[in-house]
Amino acid sequence: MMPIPLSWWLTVSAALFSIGVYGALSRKNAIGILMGIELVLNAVNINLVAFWRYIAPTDISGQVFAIIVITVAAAEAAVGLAIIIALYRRRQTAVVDDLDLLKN
Amino acid sequence: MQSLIDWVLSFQNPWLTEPIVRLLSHLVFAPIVAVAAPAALIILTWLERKIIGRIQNRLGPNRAGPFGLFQAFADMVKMFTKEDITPANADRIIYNMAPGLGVISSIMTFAVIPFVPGFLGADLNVGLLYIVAIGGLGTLAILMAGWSSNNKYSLLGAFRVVAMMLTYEIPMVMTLIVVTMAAGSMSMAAVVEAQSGMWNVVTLPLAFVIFFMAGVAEVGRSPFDLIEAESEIIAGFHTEYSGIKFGMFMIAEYVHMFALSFFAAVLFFGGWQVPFVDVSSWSGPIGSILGLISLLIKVFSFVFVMMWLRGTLPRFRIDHLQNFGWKFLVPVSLFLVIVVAVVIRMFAPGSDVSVAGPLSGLVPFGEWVALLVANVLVVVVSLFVVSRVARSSQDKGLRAVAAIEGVSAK
Amino acid sequence: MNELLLLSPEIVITIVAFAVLTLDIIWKGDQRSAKILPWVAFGGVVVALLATLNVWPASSSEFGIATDSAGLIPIMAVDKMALFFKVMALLTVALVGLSAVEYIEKNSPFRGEFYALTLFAGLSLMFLSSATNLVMIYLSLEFLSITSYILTGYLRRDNRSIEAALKYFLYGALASGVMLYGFSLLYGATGSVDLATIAVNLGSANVFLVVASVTLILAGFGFKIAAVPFHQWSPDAYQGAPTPITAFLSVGSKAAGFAVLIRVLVVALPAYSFNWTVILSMVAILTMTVGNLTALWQKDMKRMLAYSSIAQAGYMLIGLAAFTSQSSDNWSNGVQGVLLFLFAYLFTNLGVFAVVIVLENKLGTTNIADYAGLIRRSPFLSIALVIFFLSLIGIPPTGGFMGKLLVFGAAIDQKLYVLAGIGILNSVISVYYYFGVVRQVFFAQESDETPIQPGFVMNAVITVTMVMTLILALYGQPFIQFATDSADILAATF
Amino acid sequence: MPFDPSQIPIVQIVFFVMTACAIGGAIGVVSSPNLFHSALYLVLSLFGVAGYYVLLSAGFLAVVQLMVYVGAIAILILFAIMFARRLMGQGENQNNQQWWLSLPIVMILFAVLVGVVNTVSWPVSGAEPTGDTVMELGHAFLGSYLIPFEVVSILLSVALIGGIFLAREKVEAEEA
Repeated sequence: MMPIPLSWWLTVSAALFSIGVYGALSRKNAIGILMGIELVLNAVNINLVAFWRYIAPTDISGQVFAIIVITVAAAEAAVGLAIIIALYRRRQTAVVDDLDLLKN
Repeated sequence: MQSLIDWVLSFQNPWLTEPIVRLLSHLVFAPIVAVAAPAALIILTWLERKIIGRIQNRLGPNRAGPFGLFQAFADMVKMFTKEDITPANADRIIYNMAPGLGVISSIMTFAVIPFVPGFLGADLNVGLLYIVAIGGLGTLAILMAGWSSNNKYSLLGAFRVVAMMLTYEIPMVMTLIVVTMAAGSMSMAAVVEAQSGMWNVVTLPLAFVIFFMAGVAEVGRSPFDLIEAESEIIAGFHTEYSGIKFGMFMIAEYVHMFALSFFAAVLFFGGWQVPFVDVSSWSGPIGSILGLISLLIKVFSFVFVMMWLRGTLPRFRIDHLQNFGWKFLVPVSLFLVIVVAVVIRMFAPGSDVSVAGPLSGLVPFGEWVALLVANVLVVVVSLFVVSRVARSSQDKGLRAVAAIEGVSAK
Repeated sequence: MNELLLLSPEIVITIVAFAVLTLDIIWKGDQRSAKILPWVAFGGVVVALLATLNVWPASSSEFGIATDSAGLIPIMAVDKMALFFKVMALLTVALVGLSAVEYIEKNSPFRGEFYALTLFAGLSLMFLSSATNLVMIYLSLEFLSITSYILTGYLRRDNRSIEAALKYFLYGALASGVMLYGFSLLYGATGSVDLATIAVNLGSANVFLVVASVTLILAGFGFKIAAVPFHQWSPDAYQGAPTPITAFLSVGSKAAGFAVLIRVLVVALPAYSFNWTVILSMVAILTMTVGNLTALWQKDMKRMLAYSSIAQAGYMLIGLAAFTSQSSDNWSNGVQGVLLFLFAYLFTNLGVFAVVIVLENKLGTTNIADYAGLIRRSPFLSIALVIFFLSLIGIPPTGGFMGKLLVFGAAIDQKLYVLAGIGILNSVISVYYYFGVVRQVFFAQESDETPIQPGFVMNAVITVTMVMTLILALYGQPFIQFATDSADILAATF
Repeated sequence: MPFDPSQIPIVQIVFFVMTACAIGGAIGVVSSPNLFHSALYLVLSLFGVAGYYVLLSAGFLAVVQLMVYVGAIAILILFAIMFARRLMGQGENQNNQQWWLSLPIVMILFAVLVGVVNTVSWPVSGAEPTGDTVMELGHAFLGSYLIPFEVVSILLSVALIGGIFLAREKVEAEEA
C-alpha cells in the first residue's frame, strides 16, 4: 500500500533543494551558506530514498547511496567548519563579502 | 504486548481494528513508562542522599517522614514554589524550550527497553542506534540552555558537556558495535534473547567496562561531572535556571542515569533473564513479574554503583578527561571491535561450509571462552602499551603526543 | 585477474600515505621528517606506477568485490582508460610532491600531513578514473574535493591561503550538492546507479527528466574542470593555495573531471538520443574565450595561469564536443585527442608551476612584474619558461601542439568548423599574455642581478617536464599510440 | 454515514506534519536573522526528513540521520557558532546584496523541477522491500559496495586529519 504518491516526495525534495540553493546563494555568512548546502544534501537523500522505495525496492543501492551521502556530508561539514574556524581565528569574520584579499 | 492486542481484537468490535488497538496500547503504555521513569526520581534522589550520607559518615535526610523518605516531596514543593527567573538578555524561546527538550530526550530512550519478555515500546531493528541518536537530542538541549542563558559560565558549561559527550560517544558506540556483533542484531529484544546462554558481561567484560565508563561520562555524573564543576563554572549550563525549569534538568539527569542503568542491564546482564531459569518459557504473568524483578535488581545495583562512585571519586580535570577519552578509550575500543570481529568470524556458523568460520563446530562454549580470552588480551596489551608510554613520557613519547595535540611540551 | 591485484596501485598508495603519517608522528621534531618523508612518498608513487603498468595487459574487466556471486553490482572498471588516468594521477602526484619539498619546508612547519594529503588526493584521482557507479563517482569526487580544500588551506597562517580554502569549499560543496541532485534524478529515471544499466534503461526515460538531471550533473563536472560559467572559484583558489597545490589543482583536478566526464558521456549517455554537442560546444567556446580574455590583464602569475588553465579546459572540451557529435566513423578521435592533450598539458603546466615555485622560493612573490630581467639571473629558467609557454599556446615543436592538433583535427573531422576556428583564434589571443611574461623576462630592466640557482630537485623536475614536453612532439608516436589504445578500449566497451 | 476510523489517513497526516517540520524548518534556516536560530531550524528540518525516512520504511536511515545529522553535524554547526559568537553579527542583516536576485532564480528552478517531476510517469514498482533492510544494507556494504565502504573510511580519516590540522591552535613552530 502506497498511500502517498511518489510525486509528493519529489515535490517536497525539490522545495527543500530550492530553499537550500537559495540559502547558499543569499547568505553572507559562511556558516549560513553551509547550512543551505546541508539542506540541498537532504533534498538529495529524500529523492534517493523515495526512488529506492517506489522504483527499485528490491535493490538496496538507493539506501547505500543515501548513507554514503550522509557520511560524506559529515566529513565535508567537519572540514568546512574547520576552515571557517581557522579563518575566524585570523580575521575575526566569516562573512564572505569581507574576504577580498584575493584579487588582481 | 502482542497477546494483549490479540485479546482486545477478539472482541471483534468494528471500531477496534488492529492499527487502532495498536495505537491505543501505545497511548496507554507510553505515558505509564514516561511517568514511571521520572517518578523513580523521587526514590533515586532520596537513595542518593542517603547513600552519600552513609559514605561520608552522615545520616542524610531524616526530618521529613520516616527515614527522611518524604524529603524528595519537600524538595519538589520547594522547587515548584520558587520564583521562575529568566535573565534579561536571554533568548527567551530557546531558554524555555531547552529543559523540556532535555526531559523528552531522556524519556524517549525508554521506548526501546525490553522490560519483560515480549514487552517493549518499540522493537526497532535499530534499537541500539536509537539510543545514540536520541542521546544527540539531549546534547542539543544542553547547548540550547547554555547558549540562551546569555551567561558565560553557562556557555562554558555547555561547551564542556558537548566536548565530553562527543568524546565519550565514540567508545560507547564501539561497545554497542561489539554487542551487536555478539547478538547478530541491533534489536534490544534480540540482544536479550542472545544472552540466554551466557551474559555478555562474562564474555565481553572489557566492552562492559568501557560502556559503563563512557555511559557515566555521557550522563555527566561524578567523576565526570565537569558540567557542574561548581568551583570552576558555578553550575554549568543550568546556572541561570531556577524553579521548575531547573527541576526539569534534574529530572532529565536522573532519568538519564536510570536509563543508562537499564541499558547496562539489558546489554550486558541479560535484561530480564534470571540465571539458570528460563522465565520466557513460563506461561502466565509469573514469568514476566520475575523477569521484571530481576531486571530491576540489576538496574538498582547499577544505580547504587554510580552513587558509590560519586561518593568516592574526585572530579576529573577537563583536559585529563579529554585525554583519557581520545587517547585511551577510543583506541582501546577500536582495537576491541577488531579483535571481537575476528573471533566472532572464526565461530560464525554461515549458511554453508565455504563461508562458515573454521571453529564453528565449537559454538557456543568455545566462542564464550575465546571472547573472554580476547577481552583479557586486549586489556593486557593496552595496559602494557600505556605503561610503556608512561615510562618513557619524560622524553620523546610525551613530545610526540604533545605535538599531535599542538600543545608544546614544556 | 585477481581483484586485489587490479586494485594494487590504490592499495600501495593508501598504505604509503598512512605510513607517511605514522613516520611523521614518530619522527616529529626531527630532521628526518624533512629529509626522508618526501622520498618515502615518492618511492610509494613509483611502486604504484609499476603496479599500474603491471595491471595494464590484464585490464578491461569491470568489477565489484562481492562475498558471494549473488547481487554483484559493478563499482569500478579497470580498463585502459582508467589506467591511463591513473598513470597521469601518479605522475602528477610525483611531480607536485617533488616540487613542493623546498616550498613546504620554507612555508610550513608541517610536512607529514602535506605529503600524506597529496598522496590521498592522488588516490582519489585514481578511484575517480575507475569509477563506473554513481555512488563511487560521487564518493571519489568528494574525496578529491575535501582533500583539495584542506590542501588549499594548508598554509593556515597565511590569510590568503585560508581565504582561498573557504571560497573553494563553499563553491565546491554547493556544486557537488547540485550535481548530486542530478545523480538522484538519474537514479530515479533508470532505477539504477550503475552506468551501464543506466545506459540500457535510459532509452525509455522521459526527455525532460534526463535533460534536467544531466544539466545538473554537467554543472557539477563543469565546476571540477573550471568550465565557464562555473569557474569563479578557480582564480581565487589558485592564487591563494600553496603554489604546488595550485599546480595539482590545475592538472590533477582537471584531469579527474575529464575522466569522469568522458566516462559518463561515453558509457551512460550515448544511448540517449539527445545531441550534447551543442551544449558542449557552447561551454567550450565560452570557457576558452572568457579564460583567455580575462587572462590578458592579470598581474599575478598564479592568477594568470588560473585563467590560462580555464582556457585550456575549453580546448579540451572541443575534443569532447567532437566526440559526442559522432557524425563520421572515427568519432573516438576526439577522446584520443583529449587524452593526449591532457598528457601534454600535465607536463607543460607542472613545468610552468615548477618554475613559478622556484621563483617564489627565491623572490618571495608571484607578481609578473618581479620577473623582470630573469634572463640575466637564470637563463635556464627563462628558456624553460619559454618552452612551456610555447606548448601552452600550441606552437611546434611541443607537446601542446600535438594535443591541439589532434583536438582541433577531430573537430574539423566532425565538421565543427566554427568551433575549431574559435579555438584557433583563442590560441592566437593567448600569445599576447604569455608573451607579456616573456617580455618581462627578456627585455625588462631590473637592478637586482643576483643569479637564481634552483636546487637539485627542482632542476630535475623542470628538466624532466621540459624534456617530456619536447619528446611528446618529436617522438610522439608511442604516446599517441598510448592515448589511442586507451580511447579504443573505451570505445570497445561501449 | 457512520464514521469509519480505518479511513483516517494517518500516513498522510504524518506526512504533512513532517513536511511542515522539514519545509518550515528549511525556510527558517534561510530567513532567520539569528544564525543560532537558523541552526535550530536546521535541526527541525533534519528531524522532519528523518520522519520521512520512517514513512518510506527506511528505519535505519532515519536513525542514521538523527545520529549523524542531528547528533553530529548540527551540533558541530551550533558549536562553531557558539565558539565564535561574533560570527553571528547579531541583529544585522544576514543576507548579502544579491539575495533579491537569487530569489527569482530559485523560484524558476523550483518551478522547473516541480514541473519535471510531476509530468514524468514514474515506473513505480509495486514491490515491497525484501526482508530486513538492515541486514541487506550490511550485506551490501560488505559485498558489492565493499570498495566504497573502504574508501569512505579513508575519507573520514582524511577529514579527521584535515579538520584537526586546520582548526587546531597555533603551534609554536609556526611563529618562527
